[in-house]
Amino acid sequence: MAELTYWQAIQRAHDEEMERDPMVITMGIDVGVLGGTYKATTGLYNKYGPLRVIDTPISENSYTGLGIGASFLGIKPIIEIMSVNFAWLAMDQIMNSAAKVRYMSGGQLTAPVVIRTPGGTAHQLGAQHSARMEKVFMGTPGLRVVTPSSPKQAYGLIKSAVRSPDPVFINEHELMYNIKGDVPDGEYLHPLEGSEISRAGTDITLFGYNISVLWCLNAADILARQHGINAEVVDLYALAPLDRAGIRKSVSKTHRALIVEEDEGPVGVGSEVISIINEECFYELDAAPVRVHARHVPIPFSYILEKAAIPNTDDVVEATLKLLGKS
Amino acid sequence: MAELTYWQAIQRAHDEEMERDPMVITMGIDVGVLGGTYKATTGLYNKYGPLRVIDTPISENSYTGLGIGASFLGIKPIIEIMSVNFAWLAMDQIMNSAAKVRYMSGGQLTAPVVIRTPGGTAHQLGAQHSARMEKVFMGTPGLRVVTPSSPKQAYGLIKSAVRSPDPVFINEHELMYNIKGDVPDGEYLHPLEGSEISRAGTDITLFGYNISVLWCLNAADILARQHGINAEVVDLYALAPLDRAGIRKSVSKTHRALIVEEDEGPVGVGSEVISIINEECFYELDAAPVRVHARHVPIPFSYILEKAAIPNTDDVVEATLKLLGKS
Amino acid sequence: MELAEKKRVLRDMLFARRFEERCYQDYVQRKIGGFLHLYPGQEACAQGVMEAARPGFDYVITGYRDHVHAIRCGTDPKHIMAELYGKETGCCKGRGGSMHIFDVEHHFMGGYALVGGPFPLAAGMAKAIQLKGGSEIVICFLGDAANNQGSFHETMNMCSLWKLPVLFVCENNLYGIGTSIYRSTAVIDQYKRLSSSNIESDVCDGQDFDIVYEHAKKAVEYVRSRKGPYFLELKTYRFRGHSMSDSNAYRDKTEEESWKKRDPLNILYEKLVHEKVLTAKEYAAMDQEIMSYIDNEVVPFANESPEPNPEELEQYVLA
Amino acid sequence: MELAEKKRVLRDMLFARRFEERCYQDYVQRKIGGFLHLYPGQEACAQGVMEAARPGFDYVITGYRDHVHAIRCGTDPKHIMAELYGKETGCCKGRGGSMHIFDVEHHFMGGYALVGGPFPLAAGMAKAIQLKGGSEIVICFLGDAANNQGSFHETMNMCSLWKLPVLFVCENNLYGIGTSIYRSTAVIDQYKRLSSSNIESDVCDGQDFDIVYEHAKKAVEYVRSRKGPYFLELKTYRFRGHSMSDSNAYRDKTEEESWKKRDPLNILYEKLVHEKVLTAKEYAAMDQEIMSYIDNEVVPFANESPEPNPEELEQYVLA
Ligand SMILES: Cc1ncc(C[n+]2csc(CCOP(=O)(O)OP(=O)(O)O)c2C)c(N)n1
Ligand SMILES: Cc1ncc(C[n+]2csc(CCOP(=O)(O)OP(=O)(O)O)c2C)c(N)n1
Ligand SMILES: [Mg+2]
Ligand SMILES: [Mg+2]
Repeated sequence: MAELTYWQAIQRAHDEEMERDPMVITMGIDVGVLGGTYKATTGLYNKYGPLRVIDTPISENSYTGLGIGASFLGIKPIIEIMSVNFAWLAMDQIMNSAAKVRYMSGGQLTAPVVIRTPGGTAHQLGAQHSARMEKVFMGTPGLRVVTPSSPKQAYGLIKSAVRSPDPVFINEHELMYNIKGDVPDGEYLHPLEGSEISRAGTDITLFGYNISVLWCLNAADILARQHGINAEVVDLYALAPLDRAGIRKSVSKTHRALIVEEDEGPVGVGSEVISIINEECFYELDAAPVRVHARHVPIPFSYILEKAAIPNTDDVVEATLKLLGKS
Repeated sequence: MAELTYWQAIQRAHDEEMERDPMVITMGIDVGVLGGTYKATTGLYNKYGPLRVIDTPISENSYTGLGIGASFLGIKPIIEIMSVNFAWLAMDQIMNSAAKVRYMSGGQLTAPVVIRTPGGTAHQLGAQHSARMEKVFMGTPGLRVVTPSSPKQAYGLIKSAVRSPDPVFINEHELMYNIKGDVPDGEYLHPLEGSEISRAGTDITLFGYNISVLWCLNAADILARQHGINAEVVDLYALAPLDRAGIRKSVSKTHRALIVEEDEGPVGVGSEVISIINEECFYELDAAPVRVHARHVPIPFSYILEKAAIPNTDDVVEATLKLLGKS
Repeated sequence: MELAEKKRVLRDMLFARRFEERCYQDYVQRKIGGFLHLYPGQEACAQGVMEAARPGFDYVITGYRDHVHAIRCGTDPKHIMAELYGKETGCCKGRGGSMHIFDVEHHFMGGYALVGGPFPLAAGMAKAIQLKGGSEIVICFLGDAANNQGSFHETMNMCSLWKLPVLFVCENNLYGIGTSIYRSTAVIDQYKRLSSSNIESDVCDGQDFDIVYEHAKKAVEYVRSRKGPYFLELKTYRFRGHSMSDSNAYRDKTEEESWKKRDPLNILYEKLVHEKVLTAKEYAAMDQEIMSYIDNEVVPFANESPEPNPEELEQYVLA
Repeated sequence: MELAEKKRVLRDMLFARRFEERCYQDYVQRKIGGFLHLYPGQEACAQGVMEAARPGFDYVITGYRDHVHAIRCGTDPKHIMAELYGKETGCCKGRGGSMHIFDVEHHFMGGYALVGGPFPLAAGMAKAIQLKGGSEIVICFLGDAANNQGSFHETMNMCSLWKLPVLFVCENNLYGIGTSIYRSTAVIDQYKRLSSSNIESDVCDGQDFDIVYEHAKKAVEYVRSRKGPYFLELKTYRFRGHSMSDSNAYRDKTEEESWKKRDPLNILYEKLVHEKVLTAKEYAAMDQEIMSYIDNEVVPFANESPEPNPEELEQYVLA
């Protein structure tokens, strides 16, 4: 085990996969000479050269499409989109080409691209650089969506994504690139489906993914220490497909569910998990499931307003207490 | 009252609004000389000329952005996107400009554009022309989303949208342009928020929007005639914001809810309505709410497969019977 | 090209014409659903370019008007017709349809329905060839109006920058659905727009097979020898409406008539007759043979093939 | 332009320089958060163009490097600084931030953070002017790398087609973040790319105010007289990193040094000294005055202004 930051784990996954397979390439704006805005592709340009580590022009739709086209012929591109907000420009190629080509060709072609991008609200980046888009990707058939909450997951999910025959969208987070965690020394492939019990508990299940797993874990600590509540935390690192069985299993045990997402509420991860709970184990519920999510606003620049817009650990604690009738 | 088709109602709304206010313009691919792919802008080009009825190049992102920019200075553009599938190309301007400019300018600017487009599965148009995207638009703060289920609504919603200071996304349906219905002779503005009880009932609420309202109404007839079940049908013509009060009121009466959407299930209208029900009136429920939705596939070309992918009246009847424990 | 060989070329073009006409009829008779975009009038474009290229070896990608391009790559017309009928034996197992013909075995990499979508996909395949080595080229056929999409500009820049082996063939038929190029596009000669990305480009008549072939040979040779990407504009015209639902009312009848005088089949036919390698009678026999092949082989294959099984609806979404 | 007037111009440019340097300091001291993109090195661009235009009357739109463009339109620097501090008195009430300065009263229509986003918005405002009548023009300032975005191509085509009154000013500083134009763009001279949309274009040195001003006058006059859109490329250089988080390691030090010798402030300063309208002492006094204005008025205003009220978080989402 080595302790790595999230970005180092991502960098190592790139490096190992590029080393292993000459068909793996990395592309995106400033991934080469600059080594990536968040350092995640540091050193690759010098090691693998400009043919395999490609600094692209600012042309999100077409460079993503170019990666997709290359994948038709056996190349495995890891495409970085500098911020998920810029993915709105690349949606035609992601949604209309990558997600559909396998189906509409009757299985003849696939687009095994990996698209990774930070999606989340960081430090005062303003309305056009703070959106979260995971819900948009997870609603579309033909894509896999995963979102790592730790360096280990980041490492293992990218490696699995590179080897997957399907297009995989990886949602990272700008605020997480510097968090640290243990990553296995040997090669480790993280499954692209399923969920993980990050903390076992009995009184309530807190569902999180990506950064909200950290809030849930912090909240579970506080709940245990200050309120004697034993919360289970389930990490939904796979958003598409969602782990229906895992959701059912945990809620059947705790009978209460809280879903925590950084994104705004409407048609989000929370709403989907609540629907799955309703479908899978409605009669096991001891209380209405609750979602904790951002306020329904474009993200404001002001520090104070930004904080007010995005949920945090305290919100999770408070909502849990309320759900349990303890507040 | 005059009986009009859906497209005629849309055309009349354009015509009246353009007549009333010289700042109203219509733009999109083939809306002018050709009169619109679905005839919805017939006659406008001859009446208002090329400066106000603009045939655009195939440049969805930029012509949408051009409409948004024009709206900054008091123009009221009605922007047609020929098929919602092409909206993936225009998302940068819709999501990053139109939806956010008011907030990030601190209220100085608004983008009062109307974007109308057919979104739905028609007759064998294949994977790249059959997607539904309403869930993508309704998840974003700063946009209003409405979706008419009748000529009257189409007429009244477009007129209200033109006069709204907010950007409004109008989701139409290719299969509905030729349905007929009464439209008031006088001017009629349909509210952009709320919901409508299309059929009052007591045993269960069937929530629909756009084309699925028709399936719900047909299903309610069958349920009444063949099974003695008195279903209420609620038309969620406003998808953003959703009518929480209307949803609560109906479910508090019927205690059972079925949500019917043409789109695939994950993070969809159904999941959001179920979450709202859980939040608003969980303890009023006599059974787990159920969603009826498309299968999770890109839409296939084959007639038989396409039919199998999309829900219909029979599916609604069957799901209702199952929910009520009668099957 | 040998004169005898040109007889085969004319036969191919006639086959393309007859195949499309049959699609038209079967659509009217509701055997084919969805959108249907036909190729009559433009046959010399695909033919001329593919004669200069290596069908089945070079990769081809295009838009929704794609049947003939697939046939030119070697796709069995039976599998296309079965696809149009939505049958399990269709080249895409009935999942694709007219706008989405794919035949990866013959390196026909698909028809795409989003205007401008194939540009970057073509560049990507060229990038793959560049990385893997090999002497294939990618050929991307698209219309004139597609060049107004941002992906045109973005892709051309990348292709030029990275010297990708791709040949863009612009079939300029003067219209994008109902909008004349004069009303949608600030520069009518599309080949001139390449100065903004510094890509070699050329233009020629798209109705005369010989001319297309000569220009395409130069273009293919340029790309094959890895000098970089190339853009070839072919001036052509579609004889029918944009798709089946199109009344064509936006086009001037005299314009239509003048183009119909330049039917690519006639142009080649008359040359061959003039060169005395073909007689009217031979041509009629050729036509007869083609029609009976379509009637007796192609359509019955499609007709009698099984429908897809709805239980297999969810196949092919993910691998 | 009168020589006396040029003293005011130099003062404006110096103010822009000092304002940006103060932002830099306050960012380092964590009084300003988020992304911060500064303008030093490029001052003659905004200045030269806006002197030729009618600030506060003509509409201006740009990207994220927007403080100085707003100031040139007439925005009170206090309101910009307050915005950077995230205060309720900021021009966007603290909701916008550095990348999103808006001052609609002065026709500064915003800074946008998506590269390429302003192109179509500018065209749209020009379309509105065309419809409403009036003699305003729209000026869209963007960088060189933005021209690789598809919206550049799409918008230029529409502007050309409809003769929209918009002036595109490309501040070509040779980099898009860490990527040199030579590695991202197939055509280095951006003004040459306009042949693909048939738009009038021009290029000049962006460091010399006089030169920018002369070229801009021609450009503004062209657009104002409704001859159509215009594209003006200014060759310039940013003296700092792309944004505060940028180490600038990708740039050659000799390249940087040679550009710093062409500091737009020095170039104008030396001309004025040479023409004897300005002395070194006067200039120092001017600088002193500016600095104390910033220290005593601008920053305290921002500092002492109230924070936004979190209870008003949901204002301004919908009307
Ligand atoms: C992104 C997108 N926008 C619009 C359309 C609708 N559409 C289909 S074909 C077409 C015209 C394309 O014209 P051109 O590129 O000249 O090709 P042609 O049909 O003439 O061969 C349009 C507008 C589409 N399919 N995709
Ligand atoms: C759509 C989009 N892609 C990428 C970025 C990240 N980004 C911000 S500025 C920039 C470089 C822009 O360079 P240029 O247009 O030359 O302007 P300059 O910063 O040099 O003034 C990039 C890539 C972005 N903001 N938006
Ligand atoms: Mg055309
Ligand atoms: Mg630059």
